[in-house]
Amino acid sequence: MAKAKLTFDTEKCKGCELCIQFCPKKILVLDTETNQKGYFPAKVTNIDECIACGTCAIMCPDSIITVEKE
Amino acid sequence: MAKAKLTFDTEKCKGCELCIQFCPKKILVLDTETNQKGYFPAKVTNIDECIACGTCAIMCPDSIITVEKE
Amino acid sequence: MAVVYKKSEALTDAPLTYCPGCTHGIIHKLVAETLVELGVFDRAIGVGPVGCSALCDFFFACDMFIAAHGRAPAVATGVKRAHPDKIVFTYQGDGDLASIGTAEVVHAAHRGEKITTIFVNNAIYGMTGGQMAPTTLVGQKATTAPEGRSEEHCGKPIRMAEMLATIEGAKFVERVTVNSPANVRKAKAAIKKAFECQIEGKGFAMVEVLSTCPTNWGYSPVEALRWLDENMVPYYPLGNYKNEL
Amino acid sequence: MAVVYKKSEALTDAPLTYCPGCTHGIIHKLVAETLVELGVFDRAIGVGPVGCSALCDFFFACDMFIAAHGRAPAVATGVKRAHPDKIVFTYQGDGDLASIGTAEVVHAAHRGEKITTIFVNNAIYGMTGGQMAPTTLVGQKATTAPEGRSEEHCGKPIRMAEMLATIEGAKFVERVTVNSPANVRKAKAAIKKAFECQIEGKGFAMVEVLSTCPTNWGYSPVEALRWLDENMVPYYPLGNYKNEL
Amino acid sequence: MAKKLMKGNEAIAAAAISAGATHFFGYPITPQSELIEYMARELPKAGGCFLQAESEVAASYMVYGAGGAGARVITSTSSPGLALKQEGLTYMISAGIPCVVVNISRGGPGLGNILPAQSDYFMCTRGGGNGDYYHPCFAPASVQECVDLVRHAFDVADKYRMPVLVLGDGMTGQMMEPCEIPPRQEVKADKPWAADGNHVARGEHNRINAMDLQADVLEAKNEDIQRRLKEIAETEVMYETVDVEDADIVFVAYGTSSRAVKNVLSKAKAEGLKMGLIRPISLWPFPTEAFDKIKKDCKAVIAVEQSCGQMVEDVRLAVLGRWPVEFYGRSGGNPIIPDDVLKMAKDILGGK
Amino acid sequence: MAKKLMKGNEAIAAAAISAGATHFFGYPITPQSELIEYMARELPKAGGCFLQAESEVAASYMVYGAGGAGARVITSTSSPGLALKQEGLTYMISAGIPCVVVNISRGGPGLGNILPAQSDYFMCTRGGGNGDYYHPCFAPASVQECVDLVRHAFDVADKYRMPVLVLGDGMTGQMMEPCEIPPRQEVKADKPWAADGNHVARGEHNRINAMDLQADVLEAKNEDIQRRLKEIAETEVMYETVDVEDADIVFVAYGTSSRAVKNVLSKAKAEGLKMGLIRPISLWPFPTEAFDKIKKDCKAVIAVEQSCGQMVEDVRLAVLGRWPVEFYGRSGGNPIIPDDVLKMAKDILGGK
Amino acid sequence: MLEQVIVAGFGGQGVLRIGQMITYAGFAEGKEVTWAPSYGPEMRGGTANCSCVISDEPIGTPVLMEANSIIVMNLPSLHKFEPVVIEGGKLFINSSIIKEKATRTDISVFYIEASDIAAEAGNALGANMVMLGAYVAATGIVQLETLYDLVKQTFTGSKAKFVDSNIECIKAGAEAIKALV
Amino acid sequence: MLEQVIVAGFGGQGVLRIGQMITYAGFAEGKEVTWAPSYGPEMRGGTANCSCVISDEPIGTPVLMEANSIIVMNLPSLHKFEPVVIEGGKLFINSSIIKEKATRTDISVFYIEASDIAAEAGNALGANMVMLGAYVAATGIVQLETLYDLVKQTFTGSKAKFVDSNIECIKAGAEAIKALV
Ligand SMILES: Cc1ncc(C[n+]2csc(CCOP(=O)(O)OP(=O)(O)O)c2C)c(N)n1
Ligand SMILES: Cc1ncc(C[n+]2csc(CCOP(=O)(O)OP(=O)(O)O)c2C)c(N)n1
Ligand code: SF4
Ligand code: SF4
Ligand code: SF4
Ligand code: SF4
Ligand code: SF4
Ligand code: SF4
Ligand SMILES: [Mg+2]
Ligand SMILES: [Mg+2]
Repeated sequence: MAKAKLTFDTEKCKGCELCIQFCPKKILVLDTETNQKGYFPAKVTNIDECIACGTCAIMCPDSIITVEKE
Repeated sequence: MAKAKLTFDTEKCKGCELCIQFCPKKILVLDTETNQKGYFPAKVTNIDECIACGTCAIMCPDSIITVEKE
Repeated sequence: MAVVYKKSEALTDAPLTYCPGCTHGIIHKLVAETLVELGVFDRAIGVGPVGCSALCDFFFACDMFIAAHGRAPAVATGVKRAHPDKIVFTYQGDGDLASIGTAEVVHAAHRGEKITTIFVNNAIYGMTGGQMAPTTLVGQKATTAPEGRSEEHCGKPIRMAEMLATIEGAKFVERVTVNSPANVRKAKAAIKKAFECQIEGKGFAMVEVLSTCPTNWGYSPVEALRWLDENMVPYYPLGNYKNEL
Repeated sequence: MAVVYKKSEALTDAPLTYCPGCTHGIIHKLVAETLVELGVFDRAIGVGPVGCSALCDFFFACDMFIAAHGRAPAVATGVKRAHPDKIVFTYQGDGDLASIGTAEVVHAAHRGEKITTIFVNNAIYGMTGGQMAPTTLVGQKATTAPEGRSEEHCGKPIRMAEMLATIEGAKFVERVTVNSPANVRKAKAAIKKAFECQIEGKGFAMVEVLSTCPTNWGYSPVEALRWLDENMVPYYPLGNYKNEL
Repeated sequence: MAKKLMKGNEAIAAAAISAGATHFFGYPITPQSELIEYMARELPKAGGCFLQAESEVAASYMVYGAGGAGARVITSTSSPGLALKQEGLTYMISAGIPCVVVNISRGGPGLGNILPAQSDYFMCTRGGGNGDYYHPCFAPASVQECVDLVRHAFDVADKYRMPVLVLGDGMTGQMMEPCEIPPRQEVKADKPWAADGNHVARGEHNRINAMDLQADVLEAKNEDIQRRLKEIAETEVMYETVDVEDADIVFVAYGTSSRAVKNVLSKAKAEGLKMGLIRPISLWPFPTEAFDKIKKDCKAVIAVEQSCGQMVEDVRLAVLGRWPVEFYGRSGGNPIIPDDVLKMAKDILGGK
Repeated sequence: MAKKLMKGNEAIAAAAISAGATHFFGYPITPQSELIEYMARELPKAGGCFLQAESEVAASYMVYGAGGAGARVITSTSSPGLALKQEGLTYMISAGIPCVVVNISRGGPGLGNILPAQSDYFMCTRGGGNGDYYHPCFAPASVQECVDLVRHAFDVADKYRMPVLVLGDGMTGQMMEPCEIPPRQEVKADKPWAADGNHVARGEHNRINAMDLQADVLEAKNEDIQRRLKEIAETEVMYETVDVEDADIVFVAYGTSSRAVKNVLSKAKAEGLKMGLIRPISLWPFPTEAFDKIKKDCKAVIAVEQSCGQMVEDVRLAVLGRWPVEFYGRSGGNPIIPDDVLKMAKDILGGK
Repeated sequence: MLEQVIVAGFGGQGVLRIGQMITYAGFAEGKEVTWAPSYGPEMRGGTANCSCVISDEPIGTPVLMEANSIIVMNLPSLHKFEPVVIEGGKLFINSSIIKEKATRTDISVFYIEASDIAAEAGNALGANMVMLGAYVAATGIVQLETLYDLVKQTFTGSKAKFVDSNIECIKAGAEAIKALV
Repeated sequence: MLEQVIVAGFGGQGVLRIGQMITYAGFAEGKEVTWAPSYGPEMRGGTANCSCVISDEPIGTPVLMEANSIIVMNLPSLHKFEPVVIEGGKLFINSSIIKEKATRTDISVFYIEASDIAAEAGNALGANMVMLGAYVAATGIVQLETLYDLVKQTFTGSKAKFVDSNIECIKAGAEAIKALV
């Protein structure tokens, strides 16, 4: 059971990969489908490994990610 | 016999007294007659005491004084 | 579930117009979060520059001005003198603050204006397409320094934090960056102090934030963070230059 | 008979328009004498300001410009770039250099322009009749600070020598005064070094000269020298702030 | 209120304070120094804020900030200082900032000299900044009119959300005449658009800016500016006429030079000659309608300016070929010589 | 020289280098960036000096310095940047500094936007600085004309010792067309007045300044400026006319908008309608004489501008009531729509 | 002859380049030409378009209100520019990216799977060259050979390696047109 | 009644003050008045002059090209302003400082040893007040009492000690005129 919840405001994501770069668990990747703006947005691969540290959200310039935990 | 010679460009003197203030020999004074500009110009009282140190000339903002010595 | 991180309420819903991975966005968040955490969002007034952040009046949710290029400190002075009880900040780029607006920032500091300045130094003119800034590094290429900046021709880059720290009215001056989570946290701490400086009525406060311009530097966002670390940080030492809090 | 002192050939015959005892005149002499002694008078070009010395193009015998208020360093930059082999100096007051012309002097220094700046700080706007300058001391009265300058209202005076010394392109910065024969000699030595800095192609050089304004301070010329000593010197420490010669 | 003798510069400052101005930002320059110095002395006593800026450019943006935040704000300068404020003015037009800008003009071009001159007419009426705009420009001819027009300027600025210029020259500023300063009014203007930090209470954030990246948005803004300018052009025209209706020669002059022309009129009258004067008080909007009073067989309309000829263009536009337009001017700070003006008029009457 | 395809901005820069310009001082601003960037790349290769200034104000005074010291010098900017240069321009008029100033204008007022607009007409033709002056202002309509006019501007500047403005807009700067750049000429202009540091050899020191404290001295300087301006007005007028003589409608348009009007003329001709165009190339001096070609019973003169109406004032002054003057304009960066212009003209012909 | 063409798409899709190639080619063939970009906000990203005119006569305005031909590379551009084609004109759609169809029936519409074709030709970024080839093949406004020469002149030195793949894309675009008509 | 007077001398001789006193007095007596300085270069020193107009009618220009009366305090001012007096007008000369004589014969000239008189009255800086008294006595344009009141209103508080000596000077000036006529 995932203790963390990540919500992405996908349509505003610009696929910059800063979240991906700094996730200590390396569980973020870019999607293979673009959003309507033409960017490949970030998504989480395995939410169970997420420790809800918030690092991805802190580093996201566009405030795309909401991080919640139990 | 004076060993020093002082020449004043009297018409340009503004009577500011800076020369008088710094003469180590205290031999400079303001004249009692004004020049054409309405200022009381500086003059030397006793040239024999002048040591031609040049201080008066150095301090004169208007470059009024020429100092010469033997 | 408890919220660990969500977008600050001091930011509007408008999507940021910055390029992908541009750290302007991170700096926006830090300012917004600080306003809320210090409880001054409801009396904050911001002054944006001309530069990539010329649209920041759409992004910050408080009352906002956009100044003419370089004049944000003068505008902020007018605002603060009109409303001494409000919390007034400027947000400016390096072309804006360190070039055309030099006199304005120096004199806001000199008068000890009780404002907070966020100075985003990305060593380039972002908005206009990569011309040289006074902060461009020696050897760094720019569209107006196609062979790279030459010291012989136009000197070494200017260090604004060091310069402004010499001014009596500047009470808090610190240089930070946002190229890693740890540095982001330090940057936020500095921004917080810079606002506290104003809240306590001490005087002028500035935080210089080393920032990236992936587009004009010609790097990916992630590479840009590394370039910043390897090239900018050595010339622009991080740290506090003045703290009279 | 040997000449101990006579008016410099780098000065014209025109009578100076300064008030009686104003030390602008002394500073003029030092610049003129230095040009001659360094053998560069015949390739010197001066740039005067707007201020009491706005007529200095009549007084210096070399080719001269008068810049717009504050812009002398920009004008000098244009001149020097047009004639890199000439010796170019600016002569500026404190309103000119430290207020409206802040950006221009900072960036001449930042670019390391090979020019020499003589900065005459008399803590007041002389020409326009005694308004406050950024260098006016706290408590000092001025027509635009009728109760005396207040730190709370507009900060402590700015120290330009200290500030400009932080800039890499500034290679020689010294503060002197001319309120006694000994200080005049030291001032001249500093001015000489500031020109040597240019002659050797090092970069920007500035000498800040504390000067009097008997008229607007409301003192006799002699009293003004004392006031300078007792009030200005403590706040504006004399000495060298940068020497990379 | 009793009348008192005041210099024009001081009267302008006193009028601004009486009009409820709360903020003054400016930079010293002759010949408006008494204005800024009066403000430095008196505005704080009235509870306002006087601040000397580091430059005219900075002063104009302090005005932008304070005015945009809702304050009643004024700045003053003289010719080259106003040249430096042109960017600020065009920004304030775009952003809709109400404020009063005083220009006590001097001889030009460049630094020129500090003598009275009227050679800033184009800069003050055509806008020396970029973009499509005019702004109201009022030109007092007496110290009392300095007072009245400055007070009026604040209201016009607030009503139309734009800078209003008051143009005097060194003579207007330096001369002393009797005038009456009304008591200070505290103005609580309703400025719901101001960025005053009340976004939470207001429920939305106000934005003060001068950039509109989309063509249609900027065109719409321009249409709004033009709409306000048109309203001003229709309602805010001010002028004085003297004996225009049956004049064989009509002079057009404003400010200081209009007073010299009044001497000319007296002399002409004494000689039995019919001459009249149109004195524009609002330079923009220019009082074109005043010219309709001129009789058909008037011999000439003569623009008299302390300049090489600037307002004369507006005179030509107003006259549109109906009468010959002539120009008399002095520059460099030299005054109008009434006898020379009279002679010129007589030469025209005499067919020379 | 072979023709090549170039952007207007680059062609201007290349033309300046070919004209022997030795110095460029400027500050980046869209949409003139290609110009400054071309200069940064190419001027040093030609042995010249490119320097990015800290601001437009500083750039204008670097020009003052270099130009006053005898260099062939150019600066470029866009609308708000030119507003900031107004003080510098009036100083250069006073001090007699030859230089070329390029304005690639954008939508205004204020920061506006970066789209093509023609709303800087007043600023560029009336002088936004203080004092009595105009300066020549040339408006190219094609890339080749950018080249030709910039080269010409340098010579006019040197001949009359004053700044000469070249006014394009974002479209002129950004569009690509074939053009021919002549080879670089090295110009050794005789400038005995220059403050170039040769006072000893010369036997007297030259002084470059913009202040004349005595009224008579300043008046004499103004008379000299006016004399040179008069000579320019008599000899430097440039314009193109198309089918003006028997036109029932005459359009007046310059630069980018004149090209849209040429489309209108083609369409009109196709429909058998007689329409003509006066295209001012020199905006100041304005080609008043061109209007004398218009036939008596022409129905209207229509000024077409990408602005809310500025040149139309000069059109009214040139027409002086002889024909009705109408105005068509778009602002905010929106382009002229030829069909709308045609419709307006047809409505007038149809008596609507 | 008067050809007015607008090319539109995302910034980064090389639309200005398509226009410039058309213009350069017309110029090389001795025609009168103009090229004019429509550049938006001083910001990164967003859409971009440009207008080209190729003519035997001197050219009036370089800014087009209507066009004989339109090349669109993304959906917003289709929406914006479809109405601008004159009756009987041509509309070129990169149908790899634009999934919608044009609605006008009074014009000729060409759907080119440009991104896919480019990828097949081994040049993932060559969709713009495919569209260029298609446009030139369909209109015959310039010779395909002129384009090849231009490509060779453009990519020289270290970039010479891009010559072949670009020419491939142009050819593939021209082929695609043949298949359509 | 229309009185136009110019007062001229060195800066520092108090010439602007003379003009202001005349103007204030006219104003106090209910007349229309203007006062206008001619200020030179933004510099210290040099000469100074001002124009005053006192009238029953609204006043045109405050800048005088000619004057009924002229008061001169130094030689350059005599040279500059003697030609400006209208025929039959009055010229007041501080003859302590100006050793030359006026040349015009169509005007009344008054030589007042103002500096000496002031020194005698124990107010070395009061020459301007002496000239003021002489002018007012000779022209009768305002009442001497009005001047005395003005002096009292001007010097108050710590400066009240100057009241008497200034009034003395005015009186002495007026006396000097009596001696002349
Ligand atoms: C008076 C004026 N000059 C120039 C410009 C053009 N301009 C817009 S933004 C900018 C520089 C932007 O660089 P910076 O301040 O470093 O901000 P960044 O975009 O890098 O965040 C310039 C020169 C302008 N808008 N106004
Ligand atoms: C643009 C502009 N603003 C203001 C002025 C008016 N002005 C002339 S000199 C001066 C200040 C002079 O003070 P400073 O530079 O200290 O020189 P000082 O006279 O004391 O030697 C000012 C404000 C001006 N001439 N131009
Ligand atoms: S919250 Fe932490 S662990 Fe979870 S995805 Fe984000 S960075 Fe990775
Ligand atoms: S950091 Fe933000 S914008 Fe960038 S890829 Fe991750 S979620 Fe998207
Ligand atoms: S030279 Fe020396 S001693 Fe002689 S008068 Fe001058 S200061 Fe005095
Ligand atoms: S210092 Fe010079 S100006 Fe002053 S009194 Fe002495 S000689 Fe005269
Ligand atoms: S241009 Fe540079 S600074 Fe501007 S938004 Fe893009 S990356 Fe950021
Ligand atoms: S006003 Fe002051 S600075 Fe100017 S000349 Fe007089 S004393 Fe010197
Ligand atoms: Mg930047
Ligand atoms: Mg000073």
